[in-house]
Amino acid sequence: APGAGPDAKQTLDPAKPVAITVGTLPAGDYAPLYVAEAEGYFEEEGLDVTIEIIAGGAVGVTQLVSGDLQFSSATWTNVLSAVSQGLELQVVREGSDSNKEGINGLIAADGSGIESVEDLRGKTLSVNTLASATETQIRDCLATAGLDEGDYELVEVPFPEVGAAVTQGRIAAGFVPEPFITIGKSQGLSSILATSVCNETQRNSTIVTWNTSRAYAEENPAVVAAFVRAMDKATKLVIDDPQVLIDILPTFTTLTPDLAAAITSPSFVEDGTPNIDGAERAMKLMLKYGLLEEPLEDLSQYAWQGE
Amino acid sequence: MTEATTKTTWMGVVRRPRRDYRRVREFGIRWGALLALGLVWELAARIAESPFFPPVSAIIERFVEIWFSGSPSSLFLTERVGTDIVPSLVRMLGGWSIAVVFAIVLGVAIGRSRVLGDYVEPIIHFVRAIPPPALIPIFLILLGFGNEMRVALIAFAVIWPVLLNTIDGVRSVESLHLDTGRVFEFDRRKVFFGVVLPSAAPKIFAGLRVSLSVALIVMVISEMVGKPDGIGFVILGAQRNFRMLDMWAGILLLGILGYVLNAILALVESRVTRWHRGAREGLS
Amino acid sequence: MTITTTATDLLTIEGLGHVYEGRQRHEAIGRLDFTVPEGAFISIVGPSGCGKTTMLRCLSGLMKPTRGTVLLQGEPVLGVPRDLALVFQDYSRSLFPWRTVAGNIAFVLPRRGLTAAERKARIDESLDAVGLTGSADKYPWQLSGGMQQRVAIARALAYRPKILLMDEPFASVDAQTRAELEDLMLAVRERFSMTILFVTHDIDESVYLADRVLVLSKSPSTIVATIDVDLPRPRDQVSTRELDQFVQLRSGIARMIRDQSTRRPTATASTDAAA
Amino acid sequence: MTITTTATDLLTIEGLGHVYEGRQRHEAIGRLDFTVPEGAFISIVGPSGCGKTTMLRCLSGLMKPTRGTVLLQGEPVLGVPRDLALVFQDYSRSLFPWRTVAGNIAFVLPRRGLTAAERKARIDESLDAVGLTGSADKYPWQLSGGMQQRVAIARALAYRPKILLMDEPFASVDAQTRAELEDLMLAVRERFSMTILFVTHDIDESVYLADRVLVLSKSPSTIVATIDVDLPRPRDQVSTRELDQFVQLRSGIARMIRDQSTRRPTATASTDAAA
Amino acid sequence: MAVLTQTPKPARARRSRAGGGSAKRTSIIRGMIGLVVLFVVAELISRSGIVDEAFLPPTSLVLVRTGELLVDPGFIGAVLATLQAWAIGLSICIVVAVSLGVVLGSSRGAYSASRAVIEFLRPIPSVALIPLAILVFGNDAEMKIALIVFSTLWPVLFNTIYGMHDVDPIAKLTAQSFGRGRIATLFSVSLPSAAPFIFTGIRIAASVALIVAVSAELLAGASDGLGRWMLDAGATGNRPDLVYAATIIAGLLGLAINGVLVLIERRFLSWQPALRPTGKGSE
Ligand SMILES: Nc1ncnc2c1ncn2[C@@H]1O[C@H](COP(=O)(O)OP(=O)(O)OP(=O)(O)O)[C@@H](O)[C@H]1O
Ligand SMILES: Nc1ncnc2c1ncn2[C@@H]1O[C@H](COP(=O)(O)OP(=O)(O)OP(=O)(O)O)[C@@H](O)[C@H]1O
Ligand SMILES: [Mg+2]
Ligand SMILES: [Mg+2]
Repeated sequence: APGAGPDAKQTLDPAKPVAITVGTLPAGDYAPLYVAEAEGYFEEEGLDVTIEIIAGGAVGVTQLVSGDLQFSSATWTNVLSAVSQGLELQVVREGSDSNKEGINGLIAADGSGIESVEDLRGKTLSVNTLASATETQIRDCLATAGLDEGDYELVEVPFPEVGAAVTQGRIAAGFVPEPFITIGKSQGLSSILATSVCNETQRNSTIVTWNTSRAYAEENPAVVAAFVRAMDKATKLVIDDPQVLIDILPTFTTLTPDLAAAITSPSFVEDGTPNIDGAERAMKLMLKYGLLEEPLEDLSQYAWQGE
Repeated sequence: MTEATTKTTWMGVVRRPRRDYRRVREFGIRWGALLALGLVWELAARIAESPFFPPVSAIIERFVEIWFSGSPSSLFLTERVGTDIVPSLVRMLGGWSIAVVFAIVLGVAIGRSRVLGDYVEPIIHFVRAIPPPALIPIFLILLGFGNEMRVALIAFAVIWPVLLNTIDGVRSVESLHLDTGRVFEFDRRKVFFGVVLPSAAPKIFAGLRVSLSVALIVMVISEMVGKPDGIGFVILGAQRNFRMLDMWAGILLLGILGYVLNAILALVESRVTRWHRGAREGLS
Repeated sequence: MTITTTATDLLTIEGLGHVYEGRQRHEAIGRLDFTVPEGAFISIVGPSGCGKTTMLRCLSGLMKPTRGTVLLQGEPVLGVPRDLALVFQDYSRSLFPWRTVAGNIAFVLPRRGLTAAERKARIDESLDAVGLTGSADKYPWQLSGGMQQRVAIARALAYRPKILLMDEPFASVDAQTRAELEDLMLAVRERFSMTILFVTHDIDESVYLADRVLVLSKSPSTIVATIDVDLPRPRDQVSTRELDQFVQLRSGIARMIRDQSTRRPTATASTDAAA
Repeated sequence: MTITTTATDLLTIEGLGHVYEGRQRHEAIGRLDFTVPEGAFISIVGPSGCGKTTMLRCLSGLMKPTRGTVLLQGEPVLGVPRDLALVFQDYSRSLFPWRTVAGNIAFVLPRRGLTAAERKARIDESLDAVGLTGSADKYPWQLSGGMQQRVAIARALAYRPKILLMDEPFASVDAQTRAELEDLMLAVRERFSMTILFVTHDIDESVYLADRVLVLSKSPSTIVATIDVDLPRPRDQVSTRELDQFVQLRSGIARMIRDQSTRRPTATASTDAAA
Repeated sequence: MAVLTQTPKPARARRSRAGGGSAKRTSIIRGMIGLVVLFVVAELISRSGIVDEAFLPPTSLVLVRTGELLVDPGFIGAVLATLQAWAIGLSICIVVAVSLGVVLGSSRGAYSASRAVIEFLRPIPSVALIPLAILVFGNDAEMKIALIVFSTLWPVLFNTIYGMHDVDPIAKLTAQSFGRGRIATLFSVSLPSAAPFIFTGIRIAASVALIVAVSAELLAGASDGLGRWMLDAGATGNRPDLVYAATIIAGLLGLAINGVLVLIERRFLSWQPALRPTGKGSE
């Protein structure tokens, strides 16, 4: 790659674009990536970006290490899990956080008698993936509401199936993000717990991070810097003009334009500098719920220090 | 053919020792090959040092630690055997047996009746091409997250190889055998159990073998949703947390389970189709 | 016991014809009309490939002929009639390889109405009759060709059918055994009052056994001759075969078959060569 | 052409014995010692199940005998010798159902050294010889038993082997065809100077065809008699069979076989019954 | 005298295979009837109210969506991506599995040497290998193809081995007696005789390959293909109707693939007892 080495200039030549592959998922939280591509921000920075859909944060991390991807989206939880197992990663940017009501939550069927968190005692509820950030989030929220780990049972249900499962009474409530909350409203389902803002920890926690491997970051600081700048610019655009999001959503998801306009938009982070405090909080929850066995030292080493 | 062998047999010495020798050699070759594979892996892993491909020795160590480091009183099994292995096995065998019975009965019916075959074969080929993961939502909706869903999913996926092989086996039953049955007034049951099943047995067993490994595969898929228990969840959870050793231990467990189940099946098979081997090998 | 036309007709075959369809259409049987009196022993001879096996398949109800009808006691044969047994020409394929010799025989015995001892007796008796006493526990593929053929015969005999169709049943056994089996057939026919249709290529045998010999033309087959055999019974391997009448009959039939086999046009008229 | 002891020995069989192992051990062949001179036509007769098929398998190198050696021109037979063909007793199973009659024959022809026209000529010629001219494009399962057997014979003939082993090759064909095939065998033997070993249950046939008849005892088999047949050649279906010598030979052999078949202890001494 | 009773078997009309065309037509019509019945039953279940229509849309609606999808270029592109991986994977599988099966089916030594390894590898589910496959092959076609080959190998391999063991020994002896060596016997007798059975294996493998392709896309979120498309339709749009429509198309693909294979089998393996035009006594 051109401009390699720590002392090299932090900009690339747009005339000789560097090809990179970025892994992500087709959902609202990742819209800035698509915006940056659509608006030509990557091109301006001298990047030729290919977007590749990944199976999930964890697999994306694997692909970073194998060199298949240069950047990919995940969560702090994914990253900390990976580094605890010796995979060298760096978080370059945070994409969205949880500081907004209505972006995700526990939904239950109207008239099923489940109206508050207290009604969940002894019941079964669902998350989409266990051993992930969502599991720690739900457990943390329920603990705040006074439910201990033994008071409920967690099962895995993919988001699209939660509505049917709740309606049929197979589970008392299920965790879903947007657009399923909005869609659920029209199907007689309502949110009984806004998990994004259920306590101070959650209110301040990061949802999406953009990551690369340590090796790549060290060898290509200019590429990372260019990527970060383009993403920041796109994030700012999305925050400033909500219509940009509404317009771009139907292009990379199967959301209809009407639905795209109706849903609660994600809480994008204006300053995406990796937040070490957020990482600390994520680590504490991971330790508490058994996703990590030992605490990790000096989390800042996993954050890209940048320009 | 040497003079020596001539003499030993001539004097009535039984030729047992030679056959035992062959068995021992076969045994040696079989396990030697597996051992060699393991050694190659070990070496390659030690040289490559990839976090994703740990050496076999480490995998085995972890494997023993997770499931077989219990107290002597519990036969060295750990508690996790109860949450990881037992539920998986019960579901798998349940789904498999249901599917097998159903597939054989249906397969014989279709193999024997052109008309029935005409009606249902398109349905079969349509349905069997549907990927089980794509059916998880429907099964979830109709059967919930419990064992029913998982057993049904396993049964659904397992049925096809057995069904197809049964149909094929039944259609290629020696027609003179069927005629013989008709001449001697065999009733349906006798034709089914006495003529069709035995003669289709070798092919049905080929289907059973394939289906057994399909059952293990779908068992894993089915454990990716719903209650977090079973081998599938162990592997999946390990993957999510980058615990490569745990994941490999799980894969090793699947391999061993598959091997053992298959060995049992092979034993049954060699009992049931002894005539077949005799008839096929007796001449050469 | 000689057959007179007044005896009841067990089987009536009218205008029987069969065409094998397929890419290569083949008319196997042209037209056959004949009757089988109850208790008769009828031999059928004819050149190779003339349709004898096809005819037995049609008579037994295993195959539906393309033309004509087969009546059993006046009723059309639709399925395989109860009390009918068939010894297939392709004996090695008609034995079940997954059953022992005894198992193959036991298999065709009715499930009810026989005690275990009776079953065993029947098996032993029939195996003994064909000279295979020691082979009860062997598998068919452990036997020689002739032994397999005898197992197929034993199986049919143990079944004690009323009508027995046999398709070249002695083709693979040695001369001595063959003679013994011929006499066995005559004995069981008397003992169980069977009606027997017997396809053979051995002209001596056809005359020696039968009350009547049907000579078929080559394919598409018709009946060239129906020859009543009036040789005295009981028959004897030596003395019967020495009778002038026997020698005449066999040479007459041999001539008819020779005429059929050589590639000359099929003889038209059905003649009674002897009797 | 008569065989004298000075002729070269093509095959030498010394102390041949075979035991089928398995749960039911069976000693099929006791001990056989004989030689086959080059160009000889040897008939083998013996009771059903005595080990004739087993013997042919051992001679052809398809099966390894448990005892003894088979020498071909002084060399031990290990695999199947080139230029050897075998007509199996189980003809219907030895034909390949996925090939037509012509395809079955073409299969055995050498891949090189024959032009397409020559191949075709060989196929047509051999089918014609067995009287199956019109059936070249049929599949074996579309043929009658006798026709299948003739295909197997045609296949062996088209191969033009130097040594031809035949296991009851005419069991399923009619008398007339049989006579024609017998003469065919004599003719091809002369024309291609083949050495032929011929298993049959028809004693007349064994004498009519052969230079020498081997009579086997019942299983475990030994040679009961080796009978040189000094009948004049060329042989003729009518006149040869009328010769006194022929009648003597056949009744002598028939007696020996009868002695073997009936359940008496095996005759011990090997006697030359005739000649 | 004894009265002979006839089996009270109804006259079973032996279907004339003479007019091959009309017989084929009847069986196609019957097949259509079968499928129609299947859809009617599904429609009844979805309309019965056991499950809310929002989650299990009526079959008729799904069929309409299926029709729409068939002309949607984006969707067709996804299907083609899946089919490409399918075709490549299956071809590799057939070549590898049949040759391996022939070797293992004809050599005792090779068979026993490979048995433990095969029996050990075979039950390892391809889904458990997805992360590793992604690691080694990346997240696109190669990964799918590798998984397809790994999982379709077994049915073809096993059916080949079984088929090889099922060859009539007399047929093999015949070839040997005419001077054919081991190899020639293998190709001219064992292989044709085992062909129908190998073919059954290929038919099983063909649908397993499709299943694995779609599953890999669905579970690994491969970058392109039918499964990816279903994933998106479900996860981001909550469109169960589209998901089920795509599922139906997966089934239809399987049906079409099977149809082609059956035609091939009829053309090349028509000598089998089951396919003979005038099967003796086969009914
Ligand atoms: N399945 C079939 N398809 C087509 N043609 C057939 C079929 N079976 C028999 N044939 C033909 O029908 C004719 C009669 O056959 P069949 O088996 O009845 O003869 P056969 O009299 O029993 O002869 P053989 O004495 O040789 O056994 C033969 O010419 C044969 O080619
Ligand atoms: N595969 C086998 N396993 C065990 N025993 C066998 C096997 N094949 C043949 N035998 C036995 O060996 C003996 C000789 O068989 P073989 O087939 O050689 O007889 P044969 O002389 O050809 O008789 P036939 O005239 O009836 O064909 C028989 O008693 C038979 O039971
Ligand atoms: Mg016949
Ligand atoms: Mg024999």
